[in-house]
Amino acid sequence: MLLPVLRRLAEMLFVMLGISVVVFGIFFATPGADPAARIAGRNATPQVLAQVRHSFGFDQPLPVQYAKMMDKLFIKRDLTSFVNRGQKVIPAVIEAAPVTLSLVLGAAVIWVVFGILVGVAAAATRGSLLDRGLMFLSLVGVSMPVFWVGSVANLLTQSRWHNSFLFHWVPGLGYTPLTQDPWMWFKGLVIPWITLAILYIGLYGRVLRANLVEAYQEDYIRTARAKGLSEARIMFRHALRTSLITFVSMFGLDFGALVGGGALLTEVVFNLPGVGRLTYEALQTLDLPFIMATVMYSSVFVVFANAVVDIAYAWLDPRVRNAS
Amino acid sequence: MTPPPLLRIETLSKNFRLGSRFRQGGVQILQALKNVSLDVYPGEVLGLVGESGCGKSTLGRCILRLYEIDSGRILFKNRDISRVGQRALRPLRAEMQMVFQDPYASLNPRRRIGDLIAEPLRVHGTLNEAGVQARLLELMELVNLAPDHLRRYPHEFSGGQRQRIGIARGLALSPSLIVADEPVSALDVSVQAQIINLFMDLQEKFGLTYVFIAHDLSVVRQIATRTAVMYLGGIVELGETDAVLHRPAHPYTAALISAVPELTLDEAKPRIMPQGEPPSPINPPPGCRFHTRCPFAQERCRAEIPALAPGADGRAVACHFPLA
Amino acid sequence: MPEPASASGAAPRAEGPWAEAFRKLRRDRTAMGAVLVLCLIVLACCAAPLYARYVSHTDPFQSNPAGQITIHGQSVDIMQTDSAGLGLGVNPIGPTWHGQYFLGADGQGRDVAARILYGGRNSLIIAFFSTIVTLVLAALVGTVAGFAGGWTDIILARLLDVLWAFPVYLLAISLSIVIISSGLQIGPINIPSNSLLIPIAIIGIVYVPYVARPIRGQVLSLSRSDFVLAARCLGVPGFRILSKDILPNVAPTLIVFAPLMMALNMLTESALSFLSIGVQPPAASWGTIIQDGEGLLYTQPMVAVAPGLAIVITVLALNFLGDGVRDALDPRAKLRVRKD
Amino acid sequence: MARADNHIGGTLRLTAASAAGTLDPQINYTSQFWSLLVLTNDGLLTFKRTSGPDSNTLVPDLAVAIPQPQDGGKTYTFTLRKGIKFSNGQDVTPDDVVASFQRLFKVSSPNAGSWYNVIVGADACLQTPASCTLAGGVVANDSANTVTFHLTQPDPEFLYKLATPFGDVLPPDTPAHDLGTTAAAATGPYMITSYDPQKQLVMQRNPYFKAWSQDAQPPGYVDKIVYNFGAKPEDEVTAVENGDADWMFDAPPPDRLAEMASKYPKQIHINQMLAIYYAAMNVNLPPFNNKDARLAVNYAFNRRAAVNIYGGPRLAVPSCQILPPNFPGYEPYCPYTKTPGTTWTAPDMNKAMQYMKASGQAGQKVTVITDDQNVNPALGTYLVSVLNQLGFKATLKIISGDIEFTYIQNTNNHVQISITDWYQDYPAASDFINVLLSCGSFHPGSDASVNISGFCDKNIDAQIHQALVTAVSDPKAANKQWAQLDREITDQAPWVSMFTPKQLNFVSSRVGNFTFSDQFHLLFSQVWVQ
Repeated sequence: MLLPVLRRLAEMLFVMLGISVVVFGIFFATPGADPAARIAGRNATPQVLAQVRHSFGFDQPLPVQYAKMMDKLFIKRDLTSFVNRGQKVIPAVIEAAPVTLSLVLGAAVIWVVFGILVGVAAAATRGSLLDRGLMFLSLVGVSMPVFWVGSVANLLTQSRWHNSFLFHWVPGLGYTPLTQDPWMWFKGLVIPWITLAILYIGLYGRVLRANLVEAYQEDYIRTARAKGLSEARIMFRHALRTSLITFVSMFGLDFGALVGGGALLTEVVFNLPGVGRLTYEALQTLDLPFIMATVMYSSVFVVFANAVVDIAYAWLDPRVRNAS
Repeated sequence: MTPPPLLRIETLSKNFRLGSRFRQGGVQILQALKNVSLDVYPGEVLGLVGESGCGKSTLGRCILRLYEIDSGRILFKNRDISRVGQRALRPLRAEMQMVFQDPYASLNPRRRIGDLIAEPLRVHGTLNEAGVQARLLELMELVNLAPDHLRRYPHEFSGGQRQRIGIARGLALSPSLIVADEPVSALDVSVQAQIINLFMDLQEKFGLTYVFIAHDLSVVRQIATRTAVMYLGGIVELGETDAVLHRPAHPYTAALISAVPELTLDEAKPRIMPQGEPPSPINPPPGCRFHTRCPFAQERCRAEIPALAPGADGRAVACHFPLA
Repeated sequence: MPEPASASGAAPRAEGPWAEAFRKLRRDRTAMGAVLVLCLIVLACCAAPLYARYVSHTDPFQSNPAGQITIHGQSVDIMQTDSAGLGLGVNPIGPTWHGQYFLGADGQGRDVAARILYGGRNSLIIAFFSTIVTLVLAALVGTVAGFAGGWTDIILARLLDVLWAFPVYLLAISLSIVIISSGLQIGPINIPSNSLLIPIAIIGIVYVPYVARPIRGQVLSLSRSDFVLAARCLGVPGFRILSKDILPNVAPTLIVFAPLMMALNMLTESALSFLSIGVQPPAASWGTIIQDGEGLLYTQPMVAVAPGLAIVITVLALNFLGDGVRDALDPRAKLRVRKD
Repeated sequence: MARADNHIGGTLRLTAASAAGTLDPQINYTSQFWSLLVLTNDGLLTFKRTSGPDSNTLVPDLAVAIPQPQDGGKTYTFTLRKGIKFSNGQDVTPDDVVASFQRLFKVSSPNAGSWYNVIVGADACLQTPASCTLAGGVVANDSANTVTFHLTQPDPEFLYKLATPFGDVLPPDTPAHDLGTTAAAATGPYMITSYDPQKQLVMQRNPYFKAWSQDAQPPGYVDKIVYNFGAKPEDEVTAVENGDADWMFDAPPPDRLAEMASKYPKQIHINQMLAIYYAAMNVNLPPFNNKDARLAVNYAFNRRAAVNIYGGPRLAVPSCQILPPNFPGYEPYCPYTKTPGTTWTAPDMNKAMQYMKASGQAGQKVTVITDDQNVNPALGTYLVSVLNQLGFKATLKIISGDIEFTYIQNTNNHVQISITDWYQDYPAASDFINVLLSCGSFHPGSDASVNISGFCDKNIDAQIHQALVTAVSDPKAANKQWAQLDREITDQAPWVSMFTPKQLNFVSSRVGNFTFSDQFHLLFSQVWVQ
């Protein structure tokens, strides 16, 4: 059991090394990204600039700077921002994580529930008008840019219909921590949850339907039907159970990517101070320490989610389990 | 006096590496062939039989250098070809060819039949396009296929027809040696006979030499002049087909024969059933590899590996206590 | 005695797998509907100059924040100063439902309807060519890795892993910010920062792992297949095996990917442009028009809503076409392009 | 003015999209945080804390009085007030002043080399900041409770430079590195008690503060100031409308202005800014090394369009020149309009096309650089369209706001034309003309070359030096010279001046006693919330 864990760790380290080198390289390839000039201020003389460059170590060779940054990020854990000097990077990421987690967890609940509903309803009535309607809507959901859905949702809930009975409860954009006011937390996140979930409801509904329809063609379902089991029982006890395997592995990967910062656009549109927005802002201000930290964080999540999915897959799928 | 062998195999060994250093269980060595020696004489049909997994297909592929061998030598027309590079091997391809077991898998589904059969002619490039077309028609006639089939795709043919296509392709370069790797095992019994007849006709017409691999003794009986029986990566018995089938010297050969009703009907022979499952080639038993399943096994069999020793009527048997 | 060609008995003329797939696709009414919609959109976008010249009579790239137009014989400011309150803020004219400023003006006083047609061109061009880039690169990397094996495979596969663990938008955004601020200098070729090649290359590259990984797997199993073994046995050189036996079998997968990738690329392009790091002004794409409209959401929501609808319709049609192509070519393929 | 005691107390809630970096008063160079730092820290002098033109007058702060220049303007002696304490309980002493100016160099203050290099000993400090003593430059006399500054040459603006937060006096034990997110010990009525740049900054009353001058550092009304970061401007507007915040830092999005103006006209305050929005043309690179090409752009540029983009005529005033209205040395001048004179009326396309033809630059490729903040991309888009109308092949390049300002300065980036702005540091014409357009502020190949046009005219440079010298003794005469320089440089057209902006302050309904200083903007200490 130890070896696969070690292997995963090695893989994670490799991926993180690769990404950090890429990010570091990209950053120093950008003209004007020189942090010394920004730190020195808008009217600094070249002399002052040179001093700032020296005191921050920007005049050292890049590999040395890279090593120092990694040392500060992972070992000393006191890396600070280039833009808001003195601001520690790690606490900021740790503070942003619950926001992203709140957003993604809530959206995940919605998309799992509705994804299953859509998939099951469509598969159970396959070929019918309901099936076609649901599949069409799912594809529409998959085809909408999430930031646009968010903008339109803001237009409706914040402006056009804000004073109507429908949306008067929607608070202004932003995030209220769960610990501070659970009800506000909930109210503020409902619209972002739905916005983020729409795409995945469509995606999961379609995949689940396809799997269910395929499962219906398997021998064991035919046998079950021949035994006279009810349609509902066949659906829930047999077909759904096997179809959920794909569903679970998809879920793991998507969840990992979203928690890792993939919900960036939703966070930007709804002004949620999560990891995605933190990354986006860091990228906009070219704040290398922040970019480094958030990107490292997100790659950990993606690799971690992959590992969990692999293990869950082996555990859920008897074929894989028996083979080993 | 015997003519010089067309093909001589000397103490050939082949291992497969399974798994990876980085995965659970680490690397495992599968000994597919161990110290196999064999001569094939011009114009003969050498049957190669054994259970699946005994290494007969591996041997066939090693002969054609589709697999790299670990030790030993392969001499074709007295020339050592066991270490020749792929490029230098190309002229030799014209002289030795293979017919594959699965006529479905061995034909690229996206290419027309004419294209598939002409491939070796074009690659070896001795004929111009008109010559290629003429040769194609000739080959189609040889394997009893209509010329208009050349424009069709593999999926439009039955299994038997596809095997004829495979044979035509193997014959295209007029080789002197053909390794037929279970060419009929995937076919219906009625079709099997037709294909075997085709093989025999072709041999008669062109004086071909076959190494004919089968897991079924009844097939070997129809076509092979000599038969080699393989068990767990080694040859256990080798001799004239009639002698091997009627007076098996190795308990394993006897066991194989017992499993075929039509061979046991004519003469009352002791029915020998091997005990248990074949052992894993990853972890072969010491001593005589058959001892774990042999009803006659004694202490010596567990300790000492029997050599393939020449016996009566030009036969060789690898057994401490041969039956005949 | 020749066997009767039983399987071929039904079809009098030999039909290859491509022809068969094409026939199936043509019978798929949804897919054909999607093709029709796409054709209409492409035609409309191609006709953008005609619309600008003969219908809207404006140059959609010329800012006009101090201009006027004539409606019902009256001269109206394109940018209208608020006359009711303190006279703060200047709002672009809303939809006139006339030829001119049919969907209203944007913050620069430009005709939104004409810009959507022009923007569609860029959105379509970027989505299309970045798909080509992805498929070509993925096919290259995937086949080389899968076919060559050994160290080449290990290095390429690890590289794909690294890219894969990088959330797509993060990678795309970091590349865009850098390249757009500097332009791209590759040897003697200098690509300016407003070139469409930049979003094309970025979007094309970030999705390579998602296509290259399955392609590599497919090539790996193909190169172990009997028919490749047979070809090697016949002495066919490696390159010829690759081009004649492996690539034609990978091609259907690539083609199935194509419309789905194009849909995805269109969404990615719009997202990058929305974040102002895709198509650079004054050029337009549907994403940049949404971004322009974001600042006018409260007063002129049409500026953001209309291009969004255009994206939804186009992407929807591409997805329907993608489904149709998959059913026709490779019904058992379980393709899923990741989105996040 | 008597203090309105019944308005004392409460919490003032401010909101902004983002924080403005370090709390170190000797490093931070943003107007956003200067408004806070003037409440916490004091220098020897400051600008009068009041509304209107009076807010540009110097008043003594930690010093008892504004000293008369001695030694031909090379020596200033300040006497310190007694009894002022830091928020850590220590007394403010002459030695603290010396230590603070040493620290200015030790922490590489942005303007150490450009503003304070006139102090004797500054050169050595700039060479090796760690061992900075300013020996002979800043001299403390504890018994007399005075500090004397010795300058290498007269500097008419030296006193202004002491009145900005860079000149704040800090305790001598303040670490000699950027304080970052921790605040220095305060002398003012408030002190910063917590700061998280992603979230919030909190200011509370300084327990050691005792009012010493209503003009320099009046005591505050509110008990607490909470500054929240991270909301988008749209949300800031909503928050102020709903009374969830009292003031927003960012400019309201243009599509909300009409709504704000019609529903909450009483909560809107519009204040003139001493600033200019302009497009800097690089006079050393084609096509704008050609004066005719620069003139063509100036005649063609429709300032009303730019004003409309910025938010309409109530929020910006068209401009053709360098200095903003109501600034020392300002005399209205506009040659680039239909009827040249003092004010801009309409673009003159005919003249523009004539100059364009004369320049022979039609068809030249031009890249307009702008940052991604507020209206700047829209202004850039408009400028591109004007250039294209003239016959250039113009494109726009939008660069992150954090790097644009340094990017356009560095000649290595070959920027042809860029959109930027300049807000005054102190009320002296040289802060525009000398800082932005003299040879001394042009450093090829450096990110720190604030003369973005690269404009260096020997004759004009000589006049600038003349004006600087005159200013030491006769500010009035100097302002005449600056006005003349303003016209001469405008005629050379290194810039396309667009407009001077006004600031729209949107406050909640409960905010009273709105006091807006030209120097430090809304004076939070003077605001009533109850």
